[in-house]
Amino acid sequence: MEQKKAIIEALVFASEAPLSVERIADILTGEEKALISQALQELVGDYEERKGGIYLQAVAGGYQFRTSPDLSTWVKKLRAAKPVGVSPAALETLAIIAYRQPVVKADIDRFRGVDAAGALRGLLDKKLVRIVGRKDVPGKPILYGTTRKFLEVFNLQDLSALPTLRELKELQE
Amino acid sequence: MEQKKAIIEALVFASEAPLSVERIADILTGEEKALISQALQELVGDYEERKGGIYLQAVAGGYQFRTSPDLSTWVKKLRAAKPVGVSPAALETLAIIAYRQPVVKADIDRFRGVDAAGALRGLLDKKLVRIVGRKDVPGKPILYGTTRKFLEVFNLQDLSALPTLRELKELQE
Amino acid sequence: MAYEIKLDIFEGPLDLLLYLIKKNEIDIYDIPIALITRQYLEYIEMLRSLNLDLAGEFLVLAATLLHIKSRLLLPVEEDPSTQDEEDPRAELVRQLLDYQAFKEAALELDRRPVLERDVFTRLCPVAEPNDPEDPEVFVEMDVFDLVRAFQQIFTRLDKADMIEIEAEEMSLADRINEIMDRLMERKHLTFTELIGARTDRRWILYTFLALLELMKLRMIKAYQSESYGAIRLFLAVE
Repeated sequence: MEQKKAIIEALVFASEAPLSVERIADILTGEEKALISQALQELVGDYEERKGGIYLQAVAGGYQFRTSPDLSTWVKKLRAAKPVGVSPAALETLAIIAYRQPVVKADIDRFRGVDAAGALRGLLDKKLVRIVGRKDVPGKPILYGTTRKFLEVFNLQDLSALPTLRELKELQE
Repeated sequence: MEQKKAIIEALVFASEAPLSVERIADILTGEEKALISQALQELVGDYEERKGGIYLQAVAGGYQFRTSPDLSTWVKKLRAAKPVGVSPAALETLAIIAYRQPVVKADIDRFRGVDAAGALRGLLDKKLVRIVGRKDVPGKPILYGTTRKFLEVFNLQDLSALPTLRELKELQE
Repeated sequence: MAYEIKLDIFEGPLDLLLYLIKKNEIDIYDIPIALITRQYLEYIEMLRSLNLDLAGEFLVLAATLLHIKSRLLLPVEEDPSTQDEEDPRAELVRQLLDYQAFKEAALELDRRPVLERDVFTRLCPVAEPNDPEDPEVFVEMDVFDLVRAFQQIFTRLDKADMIEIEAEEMSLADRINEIMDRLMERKHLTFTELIGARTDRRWILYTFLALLELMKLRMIKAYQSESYGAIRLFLAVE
Protein backbone atom coordinates (compact mmCIF):
# COMPACT_ATOMS: atom_id res chain seq x y z
CA MET A 1 0.00 0.00 0.00
CA GLU A 2 1.12 3.51 -0.73
CA GLN A 3 2.67 5.05 2.39
CA LYS A 4 0.36 8.04 2.67
CA LYS A 5 -2.67 5.78 2.53
CA ALA A 6 -1.13 3.52 5.17
CA ILE A 7 -0.50 6.50 7.47
CA ILE A 8 -4.10 7.64 7.08
CA GLU A 9 -5.33 4.15 7.89
CA ALA A 10 -3.16 4.02 11.01
CA LEU A 11 -4.38 7.45 12.15
CA VAL A 12 -8.05 6.58 11.73
CA PHE A 13 -7.49 3.32 13.56
CA ALA A 14 -5.62 4.95 16.45
CA SER A 15 -8.09 7.80 16.92
CA GLU A 16 -10.57 7.44 19.78
CA ALA A 17 -13.30 9.33 17.91
CA PRO A 18 -14.22 9.59 14.23
CA LEU A 19 -11.26 11.35 12.59
CA SER A 20 -11.95 14.26 10.25
CA VAL A 21 -10.11 15.08 7.04
CA GLU A 22 -9.13 18.43 8.62
CA ARG A 23 -7.50 16.71 11.57
CA ILE A 24 -5.57 14.38 9.26
CA ALA A 25 -4.45 17.38 7.18
CA ASP A 26 -3.17 19.01 10.40
CA ILE A 27 -1.05 15.97 11.17
CA LEU A 28 0.20 15.44 7.60
CA THR A 29 1.22 19.09 7.36
CA GLY A 30 0.94 20.38 3.85
CA GLU A 31 -1.07 17.48 2.49
CA GLU A 32 -3.99 18.49 0.31
CA LYS A 33 -7.40 17.69 1.73
CA ALA A 34 -8.66 16.45 -1.62
CA LEU A 35 -5.91 13.81 -1.70
CA ILE A 36 -6.66 12.77 1.88
CA SER A 37 -10.35 12.40 1.03
CA GLN A 38 -9.43 10.35 -2.00
CA ALA A 39 -7.23 7.99 0.04
CA LEU A 40 -10.03 7.60 2.59
CA GLN A 41 -12.49 6.78 -0.18
CA GLU A 42 -10.10 4.15 -1.49
CA LEU A 43 -9.79 2.63 1.97
CA VAL A 44 -13.58 2.58 2.37
CA GLY A 45 -13.74 0.75 -0.96
CA ASP A 46 -10.96 -1.71 -0.01
CA TYR A 47 -12.78 -2.78 3.14
CA GLU A 48 -16.12 -3.04 1.37
CA GLU A 49 -14.65 -5.25 -1.31
CA ARG A 50 -13.01 -7.52 1.22
CA LYS A 51 -16.32 -8.21 3.03
CA GLY A 52 -14.46 -8.91 6.25
CA GLY A 53 -15.39 -8.28 9.86
CA ILE A 54 -14.57 -4.57 9.91
CA TYR A 55 -15.52 -1.60 7.77
CA LEU A 56 -14.34 1.96 7.42
CA GLN A 57 -17.32 4.24 7.89
CA ALA A 58 -17.90 7.92 7.24
CA VAL A 59 -19.60 9.05 10.42
CA ALA A 60 -20.17 12.30 12.37
CA GLY A 61 -17.97 14.35 10.05
CA GLY A 62 -15.08 11.90 10.23
CA TYR A 63 -14.01 8.33 9.59
CA GLN A 64 -14.05 5.39 11.99
CA PHE A 65 -13.54 1.64 11.85
CA ARG A 66 -16.59 -0.34 12.92
CA THR A 67 -17.59 -3.98 12.95
CA SER A 68 -19.94 -5.21 10.26
CA PRO A 69 -23.64 -4.91 11.29
CA ASP A 70 -24.21 -8.52 10.11
CA LEU A 71 -21.95 -9.79 12.87
CA SER A 72 -23.56 -7.96 15.81
CA THR A 73 -24.79 -11.20 17.41
CA TRP A 74 -21.23 -12.43 17.82
CA VAL A 75 -19.74 -9.18 19.04
CA LYS A 76 -22.56 -8.87 21.58
CA LYS A 77 -21.62 -12.27 22.91
CA LEU A 78 -18.06 -11.02 23.35
CA ARG A 79 -19.01 -7.78 25.03
CA ALA A 80 -21.73 -9.39 27.14
CA ALA A 81 -23.10 -5.88 27.45
CA LYS A 82 -26.66 -4.82 27.88
CA PRO A 83 -27.98 -3.40 24.64
CA VAL A 84 -28.17 0.37 24.77
CA GLY A 85 -31.85 0.59 24.03
CA VAL A 86 -33.62 3.80 23.24
CA SER A 87 -37.33 3.54 24.08
CA PRO A 88 -39.96 4.27 21.42
CA ALA A 89 -40.96 7.42 23.32
CA ALA A 90 -37.34 8.60 23.36
CA LEU A 91 -36.91 7.74 19.68
CA GLU A 92 -39.98 9.78 18.72
CA THR A 93 -38.69 12.72 20.74
CA LEU A 94 -35.25 12.31 19.19
CA ALA A 95 -36.73 12.24 15.68
CA ILE A 96 -38.64 15.47 16.30
CA ILE A 97 -35.50 17.16 17.64
CA ALA A 98 -33.38 15.84 14.76
CA TYR A 99 -35.79 17.13 12.11
CA ARG A 100 -36.96 20.32 13.75
CA GLN A 101 -33.84 21.60 15.49
CA PRO A 102 -33.47 24.02 17.08
CA VAL A 103 -36.78 23.24 18.76
CA VAL A 104 -38.42 24.14 22.09
CA LYS A 105 -40.00 21.60 24.42
CA ALA A 106 -43.52 22.99 23.89
CA ASP A 107 -43.29 22.10 20.18
CA ILE A 108 -42.02 18.61 20.96
CA ASP A 109 -44.96 18.12 23.34
CA ARG A 110 -47.37 19.34 20.68
CA PHE A 111 -45.98 17.08 17.97
CA ARG A 112 -46.09 14.02 20.18
CA GLY A 113 -49.35 14.88 21.88
CA VAL A 114 -47.82 14.05 25.27
CA ASP A 115 -45.44 15.67 27.74
CA ALA A 116 -41.91 14.90 26.57
CA ALA A 117 -40.10 15.83 29.82
CA GLY A 118 -39.09 12.30 30.75
CA ALA A 119 -37.93 11.33 27.27
CA LEU A 120 -36.06 14.61 26.91
CA ARG A 121 -34.30 14.14 30.20
CA GLY A 122 -33.19 10.65 29.17
CA LEU A 123 -31.86 11.92 25.84
CA LEU A 124 -29.92 14.68 27.60
CA ASP A 125 -28.47 12.09 29.99
CA LYS A 126 -27.42 9.91 27.07
CA LYS A 127 -25.92 13.01 25.42
CA LEU A 128 -27.87 12.43 22.24
CA VAL A 129 -29.45 15.85 22.65
CA ARG A 130 -28.11 19.16 23.90
CA ILE A 131 -29.14 22.71 24.65
CA VAL A 132 -28.30 24.92 21.72
CA GLY A 133 -29.61 28.25 22.96
CA ARG A 134 -32.78 30.08 23.82
CA LYS A 135 -35.63 31.19 21.64
CA ASP A 136 -36.10 34.94 21.56
CA VAL A 137 -39.73 34.92 22.65
CA PRO A 138 -41.28 35.73 26.04
CA GLY A 139 -40.02 33.29 28.67
CA LYS A 140 -36.88 32.59 26.61
CA PRO A 141 -37.52 28.84 26.33
CA ILE A 142 -34.57 26.49 25.85
CA LEU A 143 -33.85 25.32 22.32
CA TYR A 144 -32.75 21.72 21.85
CA GLY A 145 -30.66 20.14 19.11
CA THR A 146 -28.85 16.88 18.45
CA THR A 147 -25.21 16.20 19.34
CA ARG A 148 -22.21 14.76 17.55
CA LYS A 149 -22.81 11.64 19.59
CA PHE A 150 -26.24 11.35 17.98
CA LEU A 151 -24.50 11.14 14.60
CA GLU A 152 -22.02 8.59 15.93
CA VAL A 153 -24.65 6.37 17.53
CA PHE A 154 -26.93 6.35 14.48
CA ASN A 155 -24.11 5.94 11.97
CA LEU A 156 -24.77 9.25 10.24
CA GLN A 157 -22.20 11.31 8.36
CA ASP A 158 -24.12 14.51 9.10
CA LEU A 159 -27.73 15.65 9.52
CA SER A 160 -28.27 15.84 5.78
CA ALA A 161 -27.84 12.05 5.67
CA LEU A 162 -31.26 11.72 7.33
CA PRO A 163 -34.09 11.03 4.88
CA THR A 164 -36.37 14.05 4.54
CA LEU A 165 -39.80 13.96 6.15
CA ARG A 166 -41.32 14.16 2.69
CA GLU A 167 -39.42 11.07 1.62
CA LEU A 168 -40.73 9.31 4.70
CA LYS A 169 -44.29 10.41 3.97
CA GLU A 170 -44.06 9.13 0.41
CA LEU A 171 -42.82 5.85 1.78
CA GLN A 172 -46.07 5.52 3.72
CA GLU A 173 -48.39 6.28 0.86
CA MET B 1 -14.19 -13.37 3.05
CA GLU B 2 -15.42 -16.55 4.59
CA GLN B 3 -17.95 -15.78 7.35
CA LYS B 4 -16.13 -17.52 10.18
CA LYS B 5 -12.98 -15.57 9.41
CA ALA B 6 -14.96 -12.30 9.29
CA ILE B 7 -16.51 -13.05 12.68
CA ILE B 8 -13.09 -13.70 14.16
CA GLU B 9 -11.79 -10.45 12.70
CA ALA B 10 -14.72 -8.50 14.17
CA LEU B 11 -14.23 -10.14 17.58
CA VAL B 12 -10.51 -9.34 17.75
CA PHE B 13 -11.21 -5.76 16.67
CA ALA B 14 -14.01 -5.14 19.19
CA SER B 15 -12.31 -6.82 22.14
CA GLU B 16 -11.15 -4.69 25.06
CA ALA B 17 -7.95 -6.71 25.44
CA PRO B 18 -5.90 -9.09 23.28
CA LEU B 19 -8.28 -11.94 22.42
CA SER B 20 -7.24 -15.55 22.96
CA VAL B 21 -8.12 -18.53 20.79
CA GLU B 22 -9.87 -20.06 23.83
CA ARG B 23 -12.13 -17.04 24.23
CA ILE B 24 -13.01 -17.10 20.54
CA ALA B 25 -13.80 -20.82 20.82
CA ASP B 26 -16.14 -20.00 23.75
CA ILE B 27 -18.06 -17.53 21.62
CA LEU B 28 -18.16 -19.68 18.49
CA THR B 29 -19.44 -22.64 20.50
CA GLY B 30 -18.28 -25.91 19.09
CA GLU B 31 -15.69 -24.45 16.77
CA GLU B 32 -12.39 -26.29 16.78
CA LYS B 33 -9.47 -24.35 18.17
CA ALA B 34 -7.18 -25.53 15.40
CA LEU B 35 -9.53 -24.01 12.82
CA ILE B 36 -9.72 -20.74 14.75
CA SER B 37 -5.91 -20.59 14.94
CA GLN B 38 -5.75 -21.23 11.23
CA ALA B 39 -8.17 -18.40 10.45
CA LEU B 40 -6.17 -16.07 12.69
CA GLN B 41 -2.96 -17.03 10.91
CA GLU B 42 -4.63 -16.28 7.58
CA LEU B 43 -5.74 -12.88 8.84
CA VAL B 44 -2.22 -12.12 10.10
CA GLY B 45 -0.96 -13.04 6.62
CA ASP B 46 -3.61 -10.92 4.85
CA TYR B 47 -2.65 -7.80 6.76
CA GLU B 48 1.08 -8.42 6.30
CA GLU B 49 0.66 -8.79 2.58
CA ARG B 50 -1.36 -5.63 2.34
CA LYS B 51 1.35 -3.53 4.01
CA GLY B 52 -1.23 -1.04 5.21
CA GLY B 53 -1.42 1.04 8.38
CA ILE B 54 -2.65 -1.73 10.67
CA TYR B 55 -1.46 -5.23 11.51
CA LEU B 56 -2.90 -8.19 13.32
CA GLN B 57 -0.42 -9.30 15.97
CA ALA B 58 -0.08 -12.21 18.37
CA VAL B 59 0.54 -10.66 21.78
CA ALA B 60 0.27 -11.75 25.43
CA GLY B 61 -1.55 -14.96 24.70
CA GLY B 62 -3.98 -13.38 22.30
CA TYR B 63 -4.43 -11.43 19.11
CA GLN B 64 -4.72 -7.70 18.72
CA PHE B 65 -4.81 -5.10 15.95
CA ARG B 66 -2.01 -2.57 16.12
CA THR B 67 -0.78 0.29 13.99
CA SER B 68 2.34 -0.42 12.01
CA PRO B 69 5.52 0.35 14.00
CA ASP B 70 6.96 2.29 11.03
CA LEU B 71 4.17 4.82 11.39
CA SER B 72 4.56 5.50 15.12
CA THR B 73 5.77 9.07 14.48
CA TRP B 74 2.45 9.91 12.89
CA VAL B 75 0.34 8.15 15.46
CA LYS B 76 2.25 10.02 18.20
CA LYS B 77 1.40 13.30 16.48
CA LEU B 78 -2.25 12.35 16.63
CA ARG B 79 -1.94 11.44 20.28
CA ALA B 80 0.07 14.51 21.25
CA ALA B 81 -3.10 16.54 21.35
CA LYS B 82 -5.26 14.52 23.67
CA PRO B 83 -8.46 16.33 24.57
CA VAL B 84 -8.56 17.69 28.09
CA GLY B 85 -11.22 16.52 30.50
CA VAL B 86 -12.58 18.29 33.55
CA SER B 87 -12.77 16.58 36.96
CA PRO B 88 -16.02 16.59 38.96
CA ALA B 89 -14.48 19.00 41.51
CA ALA B 90 -13.44 21.36 38.72
CA LEU B 91 -16.87 21.06 37.13
CA GLU B 92 -18.56 22.13 40.39
CA THR B 93 -16.24 25.08 40.71
CA LEU B 94 -16.85 25.98 37.09
CA ALA B 95 -20.60 25.78 37.64
CA ILE B 96 -20.44 28.21 40.56
CA ILE B 97 -18.34 30.65 38.56
CA ALA B 98 -20.62 30.36 35.53
CA TYR B 99 -23.78 31.08 37.51
CA ARG B 100 -22.40 33.56 40.02
CA GLN B 101 -19.83 35.57 38.10
CA PRO B 102 -18.12 37.82 38.87
CA VAL B 103 -17.37 35.90 42.06
CA VAL B 104 -14.55 35.85 44.64
CA LYS B 105 -12.81 32.67 45.79
CA ALA B 106 -14.20 32.96 49.33
CA ASP B 107 -17.71 32.63 47.91
CA ILE B 108 -16.74 29.61 45.79
CA ASP B 109 -15.24 27.95 48.88
CA ARG B 110 -18.39 28.69 50.85
CA PHE B 111 -20.66 27.16 48.18
CA ARG B 112 -18.57 24.05 47.77
CA GLY B 113 -17.74 23.66 51.45
CA VAL B 114 -14.11 22.93 50.57
CA ASP B 115 -11.10 24.93 49.46
CA ALA B 116 -11.37 25.48 45.73
CA ALA B 117 -7.76 26.60 45.18
CA GLY B 118 -6.67 23.50 43.25
CA ALA B 119 -9.73 23.33 41.06
CA LEU B 120 -9.53 27.06 40.39
CA ARG B 121 -5.88 26.85 39.31
CA GLY B 122 -6.71 24.01 36.93
CA LEU B 123 -9.56 25.98 35.39
CA LEU B 124 -7.34 29.02 34.95
CA ASP B 125 -4.67 26.84 33.29
CA LYS B 126 -7.26 25.43 30.93
CA LYS B 127 -8.43 28.95 30.17
CA LEU B 128 -12.03 28.11 31.08
CA VAL B 129 -11.95 30.73 33.83
CA ARG B 130 -10.20 34.07 34.07
CA ILE B 131 -9.62 36.93 36.42
CA VAL B 132 -12.06 39.67 35.57
CA GLY B 133 -10.90 42.20 38.15
CA ARG B 134 -10.60 42.86 41.84
CA LYS B 135 -13.41 43.62 44.22
CA ASP B 136 -12.83 46.97 45.84
CA VAL B 137 -13.20 45.80 49.43
CA PRO B 138 -10.50 45.29 52.05
CA GLY B 139 -7.92 42.82 50.73
CA LYS B 140 -8.98 43.50 47.14
CA PRO B 141 -9.94 39.87 46.46
CA ILE B 142 -9.74 38.62 42.88
CA LEU B 143 -12.99 38.28 40.96
CA TYR B 144 -13.38 35.31 38.61
CA GLY B 145 -15.51 34.87 35.54
CA THR B 146 -15.84 32.48 32.61
CA THR B 147 -14.06 32.87 29.28
CA ARG B 148 -15.01 32.73 25.63
CA LYS B 149 -13.36 29.31 25.58
CA PHE B 150 -15.85 28.20 28.22
CA LEU B 151 -18.69 29.07 25.85
CA GLU B 152 -16.98 27.18 23.03
CA VAL B 153 -16.35 24.05 25.08
CA PHE B 154 -19.92 23.92 26.32
CA ASN B 155 -21.33 24.81 22.95
CA LEU B 156 -23.10 27.86 24.24
CA GLN B 157 -24.09 30.87 22.20
CA ASP B 158 -23.77 33.08 25.26
CA LEU B 159 -24.23 32.82 29.01
CA SER B 160 -27.97 33.32 28.76
CA ALA B 161 -28.20 29.89 27.10
CA LEU B 162 -27.30 28.24 30.41
CA PRO B 163 -30.44 26.58 31.75
CA THR B 164 -31.77 27.82 35.08
CA LEU B 165 -32.25 25.52 38.04
CA ARG B 166 -35.98 25.86 37.65
CA GLU B 167 -35.85 24.62 34.07
CA LEU B 168 -33.82 21.62 35.13
CA LYS B 169 -36.38 20.75 37.77
CA GLU B 170 -39.21 20.95 35.26
CA LEU B 171 -37.48 18.36 33.13
CA GLN B 172 -37.13 16.00 36.03
CA GLU B 173 -40.78 16.02 36.96
CA MET C 1 -64.43 -5.96 24.40
CA ALA C 2 -63.92 -6.22 20.67
CA TYR C 3 -60.32 -5.06 20.73
CA GLU C 4 -57.33 -7.25 21.06
CA ILE C 5 -54.76 -4.60 21.76
CA LYS C 6 -51.86 -4.66 24.12
CA LEU C 7 -52.52 -1.95 26.64
CA ASP C 8 -49.14 -0.30 26.78
CA ILE C 9 -48.32 -0.08 23.12
CA PHE C 10 -49.46 3.47 22.53
CA GLU C 11 -47.03 6.32 22.92
CA GLY C 12 -49.87 8.79 23.38
CA PRO C 13 -53.35 9.77 22.21
CA LEU C 14 -52.18 10.57 18.67
CA ASP C 15 -50.62 7.14 18.44
CA LEU C 16 -53.90 5.52 19.51
CA LEU C 17 -55.87 7.61 17.04
CA LEU C 18 -53.50 6.68 14.23
CA TYR C 19 -53.92 3.02 15.13
CA LEU C 20 -57.73 3.26 14.97
CA ILE C 21 -57.53 4.99 11.58
CA LYS C 22 -55.29 2.27 10.19
CA LYS C 23 -57.33 -0.52 11.73
CA ASN C 24 -60.53 0.77 10.12
CA GLU C 25 -58.73 1.45 6.84
CA ILE C 26 -59.90 5.02 6.89
CA ASP C 27 -58.67 7.85 4.69
CA ILE C 28 -56.80 10.16 7.06
CA TYR C 29 -58.04 13.18 5.05
CA ASP C 30 -61.68 12.19 5.55
CA ILE C 31 -62.03 10.80 9.04
CA PRO C 32 -65.55 9.60 9.97
CA ILE C 33 -65.48 11.40 13.29
CA ALA C 34 -68.50 9.67 14.83
CA LEU C 35 -67.02 6.20 14.35
CA ILE C 36 -63.51 7.11 15.45
CA THR C 37 -64.72 9.05 18.48
CA ARG C 38 -66.84 6.09 19.58
CA GLN C 39 -63.95 3.65 19.27
CA TYR C 40 -61.54 6.04 20.96
CA LEU C 41 -63.89 6.52 23.92
CA GLU C 42 -64.48 2.79 24.17
CA TYR C 43 -60.78 2.19 24.40
CA ILE C 44 -60.34 4.83 27.08
CA GLU C 45 -63.31 3.38 28.98
CA MET C 46 -61.66 -0.05 28.83
CA LEU C 47 -58.43 1.33 30.27
CA ARG C 48 -60.38 3.01 33.05
CA SER C 49 -62.36 -0.12 33.89
CA LEU C 50 -59.04 -1.87 34.32
CA ASN C 51 -57.99 0.88 36.72
CA LEU C 52 -55.01 1.76 34.58
CA ASP C 53 -53.35 5.10 34.91
CA LEU C 54 -54.45 7.23 32.04
CA ALA C 55 -52.36 10.19 31.01
CA GLY C 56 -54.34 13.42 30.99
CA GLU C 57 -53.50 13.91 27.32
CA PHE C 58 -55.79 11.00 26.36
CA LEU C 59 -58.74 12.83 27.90
CA VAL C 60 -57.79 16.09 26.20
CA LEU C 61 -57.96 14.42 22.82
CA ALA C 62 -61.29 12.77 23.74
CA ALA C 63 -62.66 16.25 24.41
CA THR C 64 -61.25 17.51 21.10
CA LEU C 65 -62.90 14.65 19.21
CA LEU C 66 -66.25 15.31 20.86
CA HIS C 67 -65.96 18.97 20.05
CA ILE C 68 -65.23 18.27 16.38
CA LYS C 69 -68.16 15.84 16.27
CA SER C 70 -70.55 18.43 17.65
CA ARG C 71 -69.36 21.03 15.16
CA LEU C 72 -69.88 18.63 12.27
CA LEU C 73 -73.40 17.92 13.47
CA LEU C 74 -74.37 21.58 13.24
CA PRO C 75 -76.45 22.20 10.10
CA VAL C 76 -74.41 23.72 7.29
CA GLU C 77 -75.66 27.20 6.68
CA GLU C 78 -76.55 28.35 3.20
CA ASP C 79 -74.83 31.65 3.86
CA PRO C 80 -71.91 31.80 1.39
CA SER C 81 -69.73 33.69 3.88
CA THR C 82 -69.34 30.50 5.91
CA GLN C 83 -68.17 28.55 2.87
CA ASP C 84 -64.53 29.44 3.55
CA GLU C 85 -64.66 28.10 7.06
CA GLU C 86 -62.14 25.37 7.57
CA ASP C 87 -63.21 21.77 8.08
CA PRO C 88 -63.25 21.30 11.87
CA ARG C 89 -61.13 18.17 11.34
CA ALA C 90 -58.35 20.01 9.52
CA GLU C 91 -56.21 20.86 12.55
CA LEU C 92 -56.40 17.31 13.85
CA VAL C 93 -55.47 15.92 10.43
CA ARG C 94 -52.43 18.18 10.28
CA GLN C 95 -51.39 17.03 13.74
CA LEU C 96 -51.85 13.37 12.79
CA LEU C 97 -49.84 13.74 9.59
CA ASP C 98 -46.98 15.41 11.45
CA TYR C 99 -47.06 12.78 14.12
CA GLN C 100 -47.12 10.01 11.54
CA ALA C 101 -44.08 11.48 9.80
CA PHE C 102 -42.10 11.71 13.04
CA LYS C 103 -43.15 8.24 14.07
CA GLU C 104 -41.82 6.95 10.75
CA ALA C 105 -38.64 9.00 11.23
CA ALA C 106 -38.19 7.36 14.65
CA LEU C 107 -38.57 3.89 13.14
CA GLU C 108 -36.12 4.85 10.41
CA LEU C 109 -33.56 5.85 13.05
CA ASP C 110 -34.12 2.54 14.79
CA ARG C 111 -33.48 0.66 11.53
CA ARG C 112 -30.03 2.19 11.19
CA PRO C 113 -26.94 0.29 12.36
CA VAL C 114 -26.89 1.61 15.92
CA LEU C 115 -23.55 1.93 17.72
CA GLU C 116 -23.11 -0.60 20.53
CA ARG C 117 -26.19 -2.46 19.32
CA ASP C 118 -25.36 -3.40 15.73
CA VAL C 119 -21.88 -2.03 15.20
CA PHE C 120 -18.92 -1.72 17.54
CA THR C 121 -15.74 0.29 17.65
CA ARG C 122 -12.27 -0.55 18.86
CA LEU C 123 -11.94 -0.45 22.65
CA CYS C 124 -8.45 -1.75 23.15
CA PRO C 125 -6.11 1.18 23.82
CA VAL C 126 -3.57 1.73 21.05
CA ALA C 127 -0.88 3.91 22.56
CA GLU C 128 0.65 4.31 25.99
CA PRO C 129 -1.83 5.72 28.50
CA ASN C 130 0.31 8.68 29.61
CA ASP C 131 -0.36 10.87 26.62
CA PRO C 132 0.08 14.54 27.35
CA GLU C 133 -3.09 16.58 27.57
CA ASP C 134 -3.42 19.44 25.16
CA PRO C 135 -4.99 22.44 26.90
CA GLU C 136 -6.16 23.70 23.54
CA VAL C 137 -8.30 20.68 22.72
CA PHE C 138 -11.29 19.87 24.89
CA VAL C 139 -13.50 16.87 25.32
CA GLU C 140 -16.93 17.93 24.18
CA MET C 141 -18.82 18.77 27.33
CA ASP C 142 -22.48 19.11 27.91
CA VAL C 143 -24.11 22.07 29.58
CA PHE C 144 -26.24 19.68 31.57
CA ASP C 145 -23.18 18.33 33.34
CA LEU C 146 -22.55 21.86 34.46
CA VAL C 147 -26.09 22.50 35.65
CA ARG C 148 -26.14 19.18 37.42
CA ALA C 149 -22.94 20.09 39.22
CA PHE C 150 -24.47 23.37 40.27
CA GLN C 151 -27.66 21.68 41.38
CA GLN C 152 -25.67 19.21 43.43
CA ILE C 153 -24.05 22.05 45.33
CA PHE C 154 -27.44 23.50 46.10
CA THR C 155 -28.79 20.25 47.45
CA ARG C 156 -25.96 20.38 49.97
CA LEU C 157 -26.80 23.90 51.07
CA ASP C 158 -29.59 25.07 53.36
CA LYS C 159 -32.88 25.89 51.75
CA ALA C 160 -32.41 29.44 53.04
CA ASP C 161 -29.38 29.86 50.82
CA MET C 162 -31.22 28.61 47.81
CA ILE C 163 -31.73 31.37 45.33
CA GLU C 164 -33.24 30.82 41.98
CA ILE C 165 -31.04 31.99 39.18
CA GLU C 166 -32.97 33.47 36.35
CA ALA C 167 -32.16 33.81 32.72
CA GLU C 168 -32.24 37.56 33.25
CA GLU C 169 -29.26 37.40 35.58
CA MET C 170 -27.40 35.36 33.02
CA SER C 171 -27.62 37.92 30.29
CA LEU C 172 -26.53 40.48 32.89
CA ALA C 173 -23.43 38.40 33.59
CA ASP C 174 -22.87 38.33 29.85
CA ARG C 175 -22.92 42.08 29.59
CA ILE C 176 -20.64 42.40 32.61
CA ASN C 177 -18.12 40.13 30.93
CA GLU C 178 -18.26 42.03 27.67
CA ILE C 179 -17.83 45.38 29.39
CA MET C 180 -14.84 44.09 31.39
CA ASP C 181 -13.34 42.67 28.20
CA ARG C 182 -13.60 45.94 26.38
CA LEU C 183 -12.33 47.97 29.30
CA MET C 184 -9.28 45.76 29.61
CA GLU C 185 -8.53 46.33 25.95
CA ARG C 186 -9.26 50.02 25.80
CA LYS C 187 -8.65 51.21 29.42
CA HIS C 188 -11.57 53.62 29.18
CA LEU C 189 -14.85 53.86 27.34
CA THR C 190 -17.84 56.13 27.18
CA PHE C 191 -21.35 54.95 27.84
CA THR C 192 -22.27 55.84 24.27
CA GLU C 193 -19.44 53.69 22.93
CA LEU C 194 -20.71 50.78 24.98
CA ILE C 195 -24.23 51.09 23.64
CA GLY C 196 -22.94 51.46 20.11
CA ALA C 197 -25.49 51.53 17.33
CA ARG C 198 -27.89 49.14 19.00
CA THR C 199 -31.30 50.47 19.82
CA ASP C 200 -33.18 47.61 21.44
CA ARG C 201 -34.31 48.71 24.86
CA ARG C 202 -33.62 45.41 26.55
CA TRP C 203 -29.98 45.51 25.52
CA ILE C 204 -29.51 49.12 26.63
CA LEU C 205 -31.20 48.30 29.93
CA TYR C 206 -28.86 45.35 30.54
CA THR C 207 -25.83 47.42 29.67
CA PHE C 208 -26.96 49.96 32.21
CA LEU C 209 -27.72 47.34 34.87
CA ALA C 210 -24.34 45.74 34.23
CA LEU C 211 -22.61 49.06 34.79
CA LEU C 212 -24.51 49.58 38.04
CA GLU C 213 -23.53 46.11 39.17
CA LEU C 214 -19.88 46.73 38.30
CA MET C 215 -19.91 50.00 40.18
CA LYS C 216 -21.56 48.32 43.16
CA LEU C 217 -18.79 45.71 43.13
CA ARG C 218 -16.38 48.62 42.77
CA MET C 219 -14.77 47.04 39.74
CA ILE C 220 -15.19 50.12 37.59
CA LYS C 221 -15.35 53.85 38.16
CA ALA C 222 -17.50 56.21 36.19
CA TYR C 223 -16.76 59.88 35.62
CA GLN C 224 -18.71 62.63 33.98
CA SER C 225 -16.82 65.77 33.07
CA GLU C 226 -19.87 68.03 32.99
CA SER C 227 -23.58 67.54 33.46
CA TYR C 228 -25.09 65.86 30.38
CA GLY C 229 -21.51 65.27 29.20
CA ALA C 230 -20.11 61.89 28.19
CA ILE C 231 -19.91 59.32 30.98
CA ARG C 232 -16.40 57.87 31.00
CA LEU C 233 -15.78 54.44 32.47
CA PHE C 234 -12.47 53.18 33.90
CA LEU C 235 -11.33 49.97 35.56
CA ALA C 236 -11.21 50.55 39.31
CA VAL C 237 -8.19 48.29 39.74
CA GLU C 238 -5.60 47.72 37.05
